[in-house]
Amino acid sequence: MNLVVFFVVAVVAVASALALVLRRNPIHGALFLVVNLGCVAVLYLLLSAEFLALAQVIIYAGAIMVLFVFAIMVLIPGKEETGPDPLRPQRLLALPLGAVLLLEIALILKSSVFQAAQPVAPPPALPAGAGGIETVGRLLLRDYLFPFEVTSVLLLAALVGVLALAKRKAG
Amino acid sequence: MDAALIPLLPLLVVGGTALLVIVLDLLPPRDRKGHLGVVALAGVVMALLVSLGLWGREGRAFRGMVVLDNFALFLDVVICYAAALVLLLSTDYLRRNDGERGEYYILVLLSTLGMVLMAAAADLIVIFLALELMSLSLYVLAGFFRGRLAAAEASMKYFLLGAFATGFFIYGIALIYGATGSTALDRIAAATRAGTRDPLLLVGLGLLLVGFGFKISSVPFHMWVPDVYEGAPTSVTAFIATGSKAAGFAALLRVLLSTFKVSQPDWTVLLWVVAVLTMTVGNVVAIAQSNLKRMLAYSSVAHVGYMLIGVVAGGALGAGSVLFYLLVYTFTTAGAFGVILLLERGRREAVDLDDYAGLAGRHPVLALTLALFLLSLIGMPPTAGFAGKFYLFGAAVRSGYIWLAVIAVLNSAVAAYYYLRVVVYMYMRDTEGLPTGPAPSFAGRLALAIALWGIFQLGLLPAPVLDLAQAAVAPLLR
Amino acid sequence: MVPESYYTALSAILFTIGVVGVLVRRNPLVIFMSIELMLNAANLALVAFGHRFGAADAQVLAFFVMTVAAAEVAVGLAIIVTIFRLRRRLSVDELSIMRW
Amino acid sequence: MSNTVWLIPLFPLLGTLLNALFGRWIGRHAHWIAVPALACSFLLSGAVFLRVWNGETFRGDLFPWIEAGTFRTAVTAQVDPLAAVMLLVVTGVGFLIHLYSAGYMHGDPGYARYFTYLNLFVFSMVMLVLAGNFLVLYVFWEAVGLCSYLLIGFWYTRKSAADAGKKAFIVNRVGDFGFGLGVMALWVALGTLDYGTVFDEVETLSPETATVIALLLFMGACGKSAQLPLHTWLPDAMEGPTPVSALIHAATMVTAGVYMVARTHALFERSGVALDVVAWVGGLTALFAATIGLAQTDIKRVLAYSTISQLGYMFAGVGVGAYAAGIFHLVTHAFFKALLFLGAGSVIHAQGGEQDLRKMGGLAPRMVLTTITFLVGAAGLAGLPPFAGFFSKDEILASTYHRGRLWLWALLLLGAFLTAVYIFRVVLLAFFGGPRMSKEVAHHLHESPPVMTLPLGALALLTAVAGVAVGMPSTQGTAFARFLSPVFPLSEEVGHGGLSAYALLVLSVIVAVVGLLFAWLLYGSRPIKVEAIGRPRNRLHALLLNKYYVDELYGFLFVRPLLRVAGFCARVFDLGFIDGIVNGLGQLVVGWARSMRRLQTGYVMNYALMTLLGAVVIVGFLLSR
Repeated sequence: MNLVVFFVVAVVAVASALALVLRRNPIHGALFLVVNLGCVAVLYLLLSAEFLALAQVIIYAGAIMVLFVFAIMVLIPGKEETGPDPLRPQRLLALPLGAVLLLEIALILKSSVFQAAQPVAPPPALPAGAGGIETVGRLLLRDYLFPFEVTSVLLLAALVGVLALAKRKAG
Repeated sequence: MDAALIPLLPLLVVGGTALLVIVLDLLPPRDRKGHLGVVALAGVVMALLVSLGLWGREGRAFRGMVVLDNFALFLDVVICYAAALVLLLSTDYLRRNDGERGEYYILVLLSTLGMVLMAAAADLIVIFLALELMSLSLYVLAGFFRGRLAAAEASMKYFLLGAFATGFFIYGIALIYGATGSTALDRIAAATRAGTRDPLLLVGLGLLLVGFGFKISSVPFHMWVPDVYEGAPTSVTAFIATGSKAAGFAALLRVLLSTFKVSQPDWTVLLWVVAVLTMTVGNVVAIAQSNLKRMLAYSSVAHVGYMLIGVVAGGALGAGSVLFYLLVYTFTTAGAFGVILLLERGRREAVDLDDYAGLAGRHPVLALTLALFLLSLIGMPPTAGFAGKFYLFGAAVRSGYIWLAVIAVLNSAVAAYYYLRVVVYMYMRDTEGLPTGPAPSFAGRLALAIALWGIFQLGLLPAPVLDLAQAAVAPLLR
Repeated sequence: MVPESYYTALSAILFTIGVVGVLVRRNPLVIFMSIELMLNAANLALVAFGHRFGAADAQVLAFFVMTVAAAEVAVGLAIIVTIFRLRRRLSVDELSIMRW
Repeated sequence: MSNTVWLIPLFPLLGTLLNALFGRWIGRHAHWIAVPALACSFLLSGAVFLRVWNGETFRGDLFPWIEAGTFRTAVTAQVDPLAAVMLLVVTGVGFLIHLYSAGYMHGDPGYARYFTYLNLFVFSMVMLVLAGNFLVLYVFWEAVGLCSYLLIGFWYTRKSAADAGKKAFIVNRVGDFGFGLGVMALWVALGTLDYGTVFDEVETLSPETATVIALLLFMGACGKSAQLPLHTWLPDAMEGPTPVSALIHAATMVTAGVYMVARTHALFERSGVALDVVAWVGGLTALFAATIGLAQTDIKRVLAYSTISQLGYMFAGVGVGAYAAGIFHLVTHAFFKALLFLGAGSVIHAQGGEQDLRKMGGLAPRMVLTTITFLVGAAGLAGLPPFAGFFSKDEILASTYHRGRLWLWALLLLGAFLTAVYIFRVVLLAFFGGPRMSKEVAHHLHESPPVMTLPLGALALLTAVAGVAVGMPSTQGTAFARFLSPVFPLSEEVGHGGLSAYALLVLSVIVAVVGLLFAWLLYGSRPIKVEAIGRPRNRLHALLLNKYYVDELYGFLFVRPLLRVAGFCARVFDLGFIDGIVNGLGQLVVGWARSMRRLQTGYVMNYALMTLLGAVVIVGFLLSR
């Protein structure tokens, strides 16, 4: 059952990712990204990471993508990437290079993860409620308190940065 | 004060100052923000003094995610020097360019916080967050002069490429986590010592190197450097060139030397090649530049190549000379950019080689100052650049990397050409058109004086500082 | 039960698509979205590995990455808007006044 | 003694700082700082010399400089007889030339800048001589080079001057690259750079290692001392002010290579091969440069080639192991070549900047002092007794002969002949015969002011007496060699004396005199024929006619081919070939820079592509391990 769900979701995720890259219209791209992020959220659920799935939907779909769509609407309504592309031959170089990268990662995973994980029959299952908000929250505020604090500073920096760039001139 | 917080002291000072400046920014006066610069400077100097005062103490906090050791403290000093020089240079520069806003100081402090944190982080996720904190602030600072297309372009390029490199970096963290089940550096180290050579781990390291390579701007991840250095406000350029590089090297050294010590044979070969490429590309392309900021950008790439030699050489001498060189490089580069930043021709910043023609005739002291910084970049004694290069190349020779040292010496020989060209312009050309002159700035001159003191102090009496640098890397090599 | 290796394989594919997207597109917004795809793929890999170890740490790490992504988006979009204010066109290929 | 020694470089350094920082206000009074500074240094050097004479030596650290692990290097000064002699020469000749400059450069807009550089040079040169280890030597080796470029390009508004500075810089880079590698190799091999330790432990080096190190060091010497094939920069360096040519490009800096080889002779001896290379490079350069000197028309260029040639003699001397002879020639050369340059400067000054021999002539009656002193210098260079050059050159020739290097000896002897020819050619063309300059220039001809003629006189005196005073050969070697014997032990050959030594002495004189006569035949006889003797009846005239015939014959058989060879060497080999290589290298790098620069397209996509490429390569590499 899970396997079927995984494959369906995986195919959708890859397809939406490809669509994001291939579609010319950025609005469509943004929507495909939302689809992709949703798929990944489902996968998180499959991996019993409920909290993360939720966060994925709220942060990504809810906040980030809205910003994206907003920016796209403001900046370039409708069309984009028309006209001749002087760099097209170079762009095409990206494909083989990307393929090589994929091949390399696949090779590592094959030699490492696939080898190591497969024979050891059932992986140690997460304890009950491991993906729940309680476990994660405890980790977040106890073991990972320091990075958590750092993220707050990070968000502060982002805030100040955006203000610096977007604020109208004082006076 | 709670003893557990002592390892965080430098961080707290910088972070606290940042918060203070945020609050002060909201208070009047609204149109003049110079006092914020003074506050920020005081904070950075305080952090510098605190770091010096903590020298020799060791500690960890937050489950070992942050460490206090001499390594972190040495780099704190380097970073705080960089930040202090940049702040001194900034105040009048911002006012001249009509860009004086409180956010500038806040962002400089926040990115300094990120840098200091990178030096002290002992967990990949903390390194990642610190790196992002530093980078995000710098992306914005690079485009701080909103009215200038070049600044906006610099900011955009820096941001897109930085985020791209971050993607690789985080994937590397994921792979390393997959191999070891942890992001804590000591746990990873334990895993590398215990286990067989896991390709997952090695490749994870490779992807981390992409991220670090971007920050320290080694070939082939250096492409953004010239464009960003040219387009960004010069004070920010100086900060990117010194502070962020020091922070990048800090994390790189900690990860490579202490965590991935076992894989040393693997990454040494890699860095050997990268070092050669980096210094050669930097020096060769710098020859063809006529914009001084761009030339210094390529030169900074070349200097990263020199520093990588020390990483390759390894050991207390190799790593210690990298730290020593970082300090030297900070004084020298901040000084060189500082002179550029002070000079203007007409109402425009003097960045073209032609602007420097005949400078020695009218402003002998300033010209001599720039010439000294350039001589230090060349590695002419008795400036600090010589001592720094001597240690680096000497460490390479010591460790048996004779060819690396030979290539480096050859590179330095080539490099002398483009640095001296500026000197020739200043001393052996006559001005045509509008004269170039310095803008009045006491703080700027103070910064240059400090930088000059630095290159002579380190050039004439390098040994004590090298001893400190070697003591600083000792915790990593245990 | 789905083996973790499947997830990691999927994450590798998504990561690569993201990388290629950065290289083949000209619109900074789309490039940026491709970078989000890369981060997302990294997160997937993290969570999958975490599942293998039976630890929830990875989820926390992924959460941090998300936060960083959010902060990046805010700053990135602000930068893009700044450029757009100066010049009413938006293609990274036209952003090459500084070169050589 | 320690305090005194450090004061010697301190004074010129102070002079530099004062003139550099306050040059704008000091302006045309710069010499009131620079000249006394040198005078103080000179007096102190004299004091130090006397103490060394009494058998004292000194070695001390100023401060510990660079330390790395077990490696420690301090800024060390070492004063032994060799250093004492060099100090005296550098500060003495330096002082005279500073004095002369005050007159020569009078009114130049860059007056203060000039003295800044000149003082800086003397400081660096003194430190180079005092250096007690290879690192300090290297540092000041570079520093004197830097001063040299600055001074060559002093009149930067002249494009040729700027180009010459650049050329000197590039050519010297090649040599210094080798030198730097040599110092590094030495460090790798012995783990120390201290003179004393290195020379003590030199026996532990294998001869092959010693050869590599010595040859690398010699590469630097070739660059600095303008030996084949790195000599091309020196003639161009004549674009600098003439006193600079005298001080840096004749008397002191260019001899640094000779000094270095002599100083590190233990290393070269350990190698053996390297010493032979030094000797042959020196011998070939001596002859080669002398032939070119014959064909030049610019008075300073003749002197420049002459310097290259004389440096060749010094290298030949040290190359055969006659270190004291080589250094002695260095000293006498410093006197007479500085004298010749300053004399030439006086001539150029008088003629308002004209350097072309073809536009001179007949200056003798108008510039008596200059003429006399120039003649003394020429005699010194040509090796006519009793002038200093005679003793030192003969010392080198005799050493080569006694050590069985007959071919080398023959080369040098031929060179000595040519030396006499070209220098008297200059004398005859410039000072005698009919004036060929324009009326206006002729009208303004004047003897130089005392501030310029005084140094001329002093140097002429030195040239005249130095040889007799310390260079008389005896069974115990010359007095000079005995003084240096703590550094260079007296070798047995010198003690032999014997018949052959006197024969050689006489032979040297004959060669020089024949050269002189030959020059006179070529360049002195014709005007005399025209003006002094009108009718072809008397015997003198017949003789002259006869000589004229010989001249033609020689001209046809020997001189013209020689001139053609010389011209060919100058054009093709000298300018074309070697410059071609140097320029070619430069262009290669610059061309490479231009094309690499194109990679930096400004497109984000390209940059990202490079990043990806890097990632793919790194991952691939690590995967393959």
